[in-house]
Amino acid sequence: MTTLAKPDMTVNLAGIPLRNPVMTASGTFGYGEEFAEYVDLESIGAFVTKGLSLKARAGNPTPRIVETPGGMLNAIGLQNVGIDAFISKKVPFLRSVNTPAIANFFGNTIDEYAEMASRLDEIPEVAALEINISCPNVKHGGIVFGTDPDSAASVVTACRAATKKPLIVKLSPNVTDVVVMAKACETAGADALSLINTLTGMAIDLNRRKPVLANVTGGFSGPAIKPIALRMVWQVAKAVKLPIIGIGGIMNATDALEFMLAGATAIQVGTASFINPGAAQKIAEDMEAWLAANGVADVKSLIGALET
Amino acid sequence: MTTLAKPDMTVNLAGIPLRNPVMTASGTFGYGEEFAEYVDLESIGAFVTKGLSLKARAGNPTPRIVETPGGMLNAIGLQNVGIDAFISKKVPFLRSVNTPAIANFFGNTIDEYAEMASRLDEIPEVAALEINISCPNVKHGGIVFGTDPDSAASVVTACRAATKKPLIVKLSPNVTDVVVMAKACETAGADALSLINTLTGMAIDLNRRKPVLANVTGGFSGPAIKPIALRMVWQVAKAVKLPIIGIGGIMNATDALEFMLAGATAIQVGTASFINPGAAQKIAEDMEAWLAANGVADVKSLIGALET
Amino acid sequence: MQFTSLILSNVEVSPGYWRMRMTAPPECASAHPGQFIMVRVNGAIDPLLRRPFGIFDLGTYTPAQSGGVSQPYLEMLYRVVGKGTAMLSTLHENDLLDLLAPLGKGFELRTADEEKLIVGGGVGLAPLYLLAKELVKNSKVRLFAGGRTRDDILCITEFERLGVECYTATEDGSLGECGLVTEALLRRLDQLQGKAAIYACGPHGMLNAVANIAATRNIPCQVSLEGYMACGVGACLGCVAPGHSHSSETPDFRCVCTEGPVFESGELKWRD
Amino acid sequence: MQFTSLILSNVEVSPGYWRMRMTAPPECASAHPGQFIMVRVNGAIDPLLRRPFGIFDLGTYTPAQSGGVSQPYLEMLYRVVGKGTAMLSTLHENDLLDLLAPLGKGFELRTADEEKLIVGGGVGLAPLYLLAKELVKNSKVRLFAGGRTRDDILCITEFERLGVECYTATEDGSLGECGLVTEALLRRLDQLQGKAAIYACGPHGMLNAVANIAATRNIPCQVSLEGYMACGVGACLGCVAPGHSHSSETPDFRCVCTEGPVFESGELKWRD
Ligand SMILES: Cc1cc2nc3c(=O)[nH]c(=O)nc-3n(C[C@H](O)[C@H](O)[C@H](O)COP(=O)(O)OP(=O)(O)OC[C@H]3O[C@@H](n4cnc5c(N)ncnc54)[C@H](O)[C@@H]3O)c2cc1C
Ligand SMILES: Cc1cc2nc3c(=O)[nH]c(=O)nc-3n(C[C@H](O)[C@H](O)[C@H](O)COP(=O)(O)OP(=O)(O)OC[C@H]3O[C@@H](n4cnc5c(N)ncnc54)[C@H](O)[C@@H]3O)c2cc1C
Ligand SMILES: Cc1cc2nc3c(=O)[nH]c(=O)nc-3n(C[C@H](O)[C@H](O)[C@H](O)COP(=O)(O)O)c2cc1C
Ligand SMILES: Cc1cc2nc3c(=O)[nH]c(=O)nc-3n(C[C@H](O)[C@H](O)[C@H](O)COP(=O)(O)O)c2cc1C
Ligand code: FES
Ligand code: FES
Repeated sequence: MTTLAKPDMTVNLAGIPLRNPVMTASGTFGYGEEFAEYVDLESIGAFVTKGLSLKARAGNPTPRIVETPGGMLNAIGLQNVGIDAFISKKVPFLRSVNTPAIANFFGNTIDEYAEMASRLDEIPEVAALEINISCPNVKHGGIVFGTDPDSAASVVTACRAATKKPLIVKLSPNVTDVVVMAKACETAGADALSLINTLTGMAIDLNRRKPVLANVTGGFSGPAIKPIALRMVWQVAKAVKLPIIGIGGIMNATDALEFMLAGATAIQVGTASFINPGAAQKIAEDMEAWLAANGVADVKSLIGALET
Repeated sequence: MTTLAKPDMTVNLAGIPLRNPVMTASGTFGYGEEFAEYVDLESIGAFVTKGLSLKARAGNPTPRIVETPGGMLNAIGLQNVGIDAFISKKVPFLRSVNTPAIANFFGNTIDEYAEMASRLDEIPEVAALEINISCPNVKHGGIVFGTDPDSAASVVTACRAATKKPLIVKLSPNVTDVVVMAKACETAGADALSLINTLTGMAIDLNRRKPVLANVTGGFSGPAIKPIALRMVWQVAKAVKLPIIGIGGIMNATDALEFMLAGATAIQVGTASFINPGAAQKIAEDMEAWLAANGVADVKSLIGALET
Repeated sequence: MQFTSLILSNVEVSPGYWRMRMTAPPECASAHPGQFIMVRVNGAIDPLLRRPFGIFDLGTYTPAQSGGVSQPYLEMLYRVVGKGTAMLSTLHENDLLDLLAPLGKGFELRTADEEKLIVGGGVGLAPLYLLAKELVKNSKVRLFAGGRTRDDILCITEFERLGVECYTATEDGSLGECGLVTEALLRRLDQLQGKAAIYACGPHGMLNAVANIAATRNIPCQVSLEGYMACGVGACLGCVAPGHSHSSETPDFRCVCTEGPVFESGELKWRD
Repeated sequence: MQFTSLILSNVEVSPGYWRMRMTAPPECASAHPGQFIMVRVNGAIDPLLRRPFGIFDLGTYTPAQSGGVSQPYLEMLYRVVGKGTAMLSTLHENDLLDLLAPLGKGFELRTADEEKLIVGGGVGLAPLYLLAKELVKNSKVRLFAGGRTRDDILCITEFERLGVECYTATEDGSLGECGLVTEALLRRLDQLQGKAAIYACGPHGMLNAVANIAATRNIPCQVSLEGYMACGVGACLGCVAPGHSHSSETPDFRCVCTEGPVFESGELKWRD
């Protein structure tokens, strides 16, 4: 047997060099600090903050969480500390960690998105911006930005003008054709796409005859959604030139590598961090071990390498 | 303790009286016969045939099936015996069973849909028609009828003109707004809506670097999809006047009753019949037992009774 | 911290209530009463999420093999209510469990000069035993244990062995007084001369009643909350509870898994 | 039929290969060699689908309790390859399993005047033992067993005990001949004087080679196929295999679970 050479795990995500393709997903890894006890933050490629908004948001009433077969629903309601408290309370920690931090953010109007982008642009500790477009447009009857290509493009155009940092657009899976959305964001100036955000789902408590979540519906995540996420990543990767971050039900290194074969340059670990707070690090380590064991010298050689 | 009165389990589905709300889902119960050993066909409300087309279809190459976390993907490719063999070989069996048989069908063009509807209209043993609109329109670049409200409405209008039997339209979940689709079908003359059909998903075999399914993508079903199905049934039930048949990941009586609370008049058992061929009968029995134990005299009182 | 624990025993102590003892690393031996653990029921995806449980007891045992060096263990007392707890109840000695522990903020033990009144409803007693064990070192401790039936009154003997004076009440009168445990608490408070402090864990309605009693009489009161949890480490924000000044206009949510599960009752929002 | 079966034993017979004996209702006692069962690994949703396995053996045992009345059992021989089989291997005596059995169409036993040549690759031997048990009643039977290493050659002693003459071949030469089992089969066919019939089960490549040999020499041949199955009862159409005249223009699919799993090799499509 030949000795196993250490594989090259680095990838380049829209200009940001990552030590490996494993990122953590927004809303599932706090602001990084929360996991410092369980994950060596310098063992993963990058981490993404909880979604930020201009003002602090308190979020929805409880229950906010419910388990479903192979997955979970959440209706946190985008609770976050707001951009000011983020800068004063969370950024100092980011400075102490030698791993790119990506700020996920949202707004209720296009102007709010643009303002958030320009505020985040000023923070040196923020390596890139991830736009969550799965939010209702309060000015247009609450239609979700991320389900309409024109709205999505307007958000991206406005943010593009407001920042020079790499701009990742996070796509919603609750659409008829995710490729249309992806292309609209590419044309509007996105540097990368991440997908998928949560699907919309619902759970009912039969005995109480009520929805389980106080918000009635919630975002569906976890292993159950993986087949949908994998399909969408594959569709989008074939259709756009941008690097893609695969997200959705990734629980282990096999899942992560499957997303790379489908066309992802990097992946994000979401719900898995709730079940195993050390998941992201473990996935990065196991990916490397798989590459070594299978004689794959460079993880980049797997990107889009699916044979169809 | 009072003695448990036998609850009224009957429902009326667009003019068809059902002994109980439990139906079997198309493609998961063969043509009825296959399950005669495991299910007393007269213990359930109705059963739905495998999707039928004008000509016999051989379906896709294999593998056609793969298990995913909490669900499965199938890419059968609508294999079926065709309308002529259905009439000669399958209908005689339907005649022997005192339970409404519903014919699920599809076409590649609007004309084919209409022709199927008129052929099925002539078969006395067919109690109602269920249109599967999750098929690509070969005349229009393969856009799936069920993802475009105008195409869907055209199909329904054409079928409506071709049959006097109750017309159920089976909605695809792979859309941005299922309510738009539901309303389009209602306006075009549907008598009932069934939802959801399968979501589109994909699975990858890491070691072979290939999709697991020969067809690359497949239809995603099973318990994993229940939160999405429940949400869509609830959304549609609020928006239309038509009776609704809830489908998606129903494994037991609790699931079935949850769909009724969300607004379904009846439900269909799909993937569950693969795991437990007696599932449909068991669900009907357990629903009745639940009603009796909870002092609910009439199952109809649960339809849409969710308190939000 | 995250660790793999070996089950030492798992026994049904009352119909539907189980007590499980499992090995713990030395870092857990100093867990505070009121802290909790998150249990991964099994390695598969069903159930997917960890389940939170209080720490019922801590101690050490001497394994047969390891040459007589004593090892820490922790215990939980749990009620079978759904899928996860049903699966837990099927586990045996020598099975392994993946745990996060100790998590959250426990009870404040306070000063010795107060009478400590512990109020537990059903399985809410679980985290109160370890608390009582600490409190009896310095203070007079009384337990008010309530439940629906006698089967829901747990481990009273254990509390008595600590020297805790126990009052029990059941809704059906099958054990102790018939009625709510808060009535016994109120009677005791009426008699009380010196200072007192309340510690409570149980159904939300009971905690609400206790919090109102404490507020009216101006007695310090800590409550341990439950909340649907995904992560247990402050990341998902699923477990929050409305804080004292919460309203839909000026929301004020507290994170149960990191700021709690134990709160001063005055910090939280209650119904009158 | 669907029934709940009690596991009587579950033992590892070779590294990674297990043999499980379980109770069966009287209706199963008459299952045909080559028929199969669908096993629900557990009642949860992971794994969701049943797993198909051949019937390795049938018999009766006398339970200690039931007053000496003998009861039927069935056995399966399985290889641990993934999640479901890994879970099966952790089950114990007295655990319960939900089964559908017997399913599908088994082997045709044919007439006595032929020499029966059984070809099995790895765990493909599983359904061939019960077949051999029937065939030895009337015919001369030879077994050609192939595998990657000696660990993949299973239960040869059992076949020998039936009076079957056994030839083995392994790819690494660790047992029997070094090479493919089809070579031994070919040699036997060259020597053969009278009539013969082939029965085969194993990896698809091996079946293909055997089918081609049988076609060239015009020897009747039955093969038992595997196919990804959801239902096992002909409803999902997931398990199909291309029939003899299959092409993408004139498709001809056979349902493995109801028309098979055993087919005349001439009914199916093979690569030359
Ligand atoms: C901090 C804390 C400490 C707890 N301590 C104990 C204890 O010591 N002993 C004990 O028996 N129980 C305790 N509980 C409640 C216990 O977590 C639930 O009974 C258990 O999670 C139910 O799981 P299940 O799978 O059996 O039920 P299911 O109903 O199947 O669970 C479904 C989901 O709901 C959640 N859930 C259900 N009931 C509760 C609940 N009451 N509180 C929070 N989440 C719930 C589960 O965690 C799971 O995510 C505690 C809860 C919390 C938050
Ligand atoms: C008619 C028939 C008879 C069989 N008899 C035997 C037997 O006697 N002994 C034995 O060891 N194996 C037998 N197999 C193969 C056995 O079914 C698979 O090895 C088993 O299903 C793998 O399950 P898993 O969960 O361990 O693997 P996983 O890879 O986790 O399974 C994932 C999915 O793929 C399916 N699958 C995986 N491998 C196969 C395969 N080779 N054939 C069909 N489906 C597969 C599983 O059923 C499951 O749906 C038979 C298969 C068929 C179709
Ligand atoms: C509790 C929770 C909170 C989330 N919050 C955000 C958020 O603030 N912004 C965002 O873009 N995505 C958010 N997400 C979506 C995740 O980042 C991720 O896209 C999704 O959960 C799918 O991945 P998974 O299946 O690995 O969890 C959240 C998900 C969960 C479960
Ligand atoms: C193997 C398979 C074949 C199917 N074939 C059809 C079909 O022919 N026509 C149709 O309308 N739906 C078909 N469906 C979809 C089901 O009827 C049902 O809508 C879907 O599986 C969701 O329900 P479930 O989660 O209970 O399985 C098929 C589903 C499966 C799993
Ligand atoms: S359980 Fe996740 S934040 Fe408390
Ligand atoms: S396994 Fe379903 S048809 Fe054969």
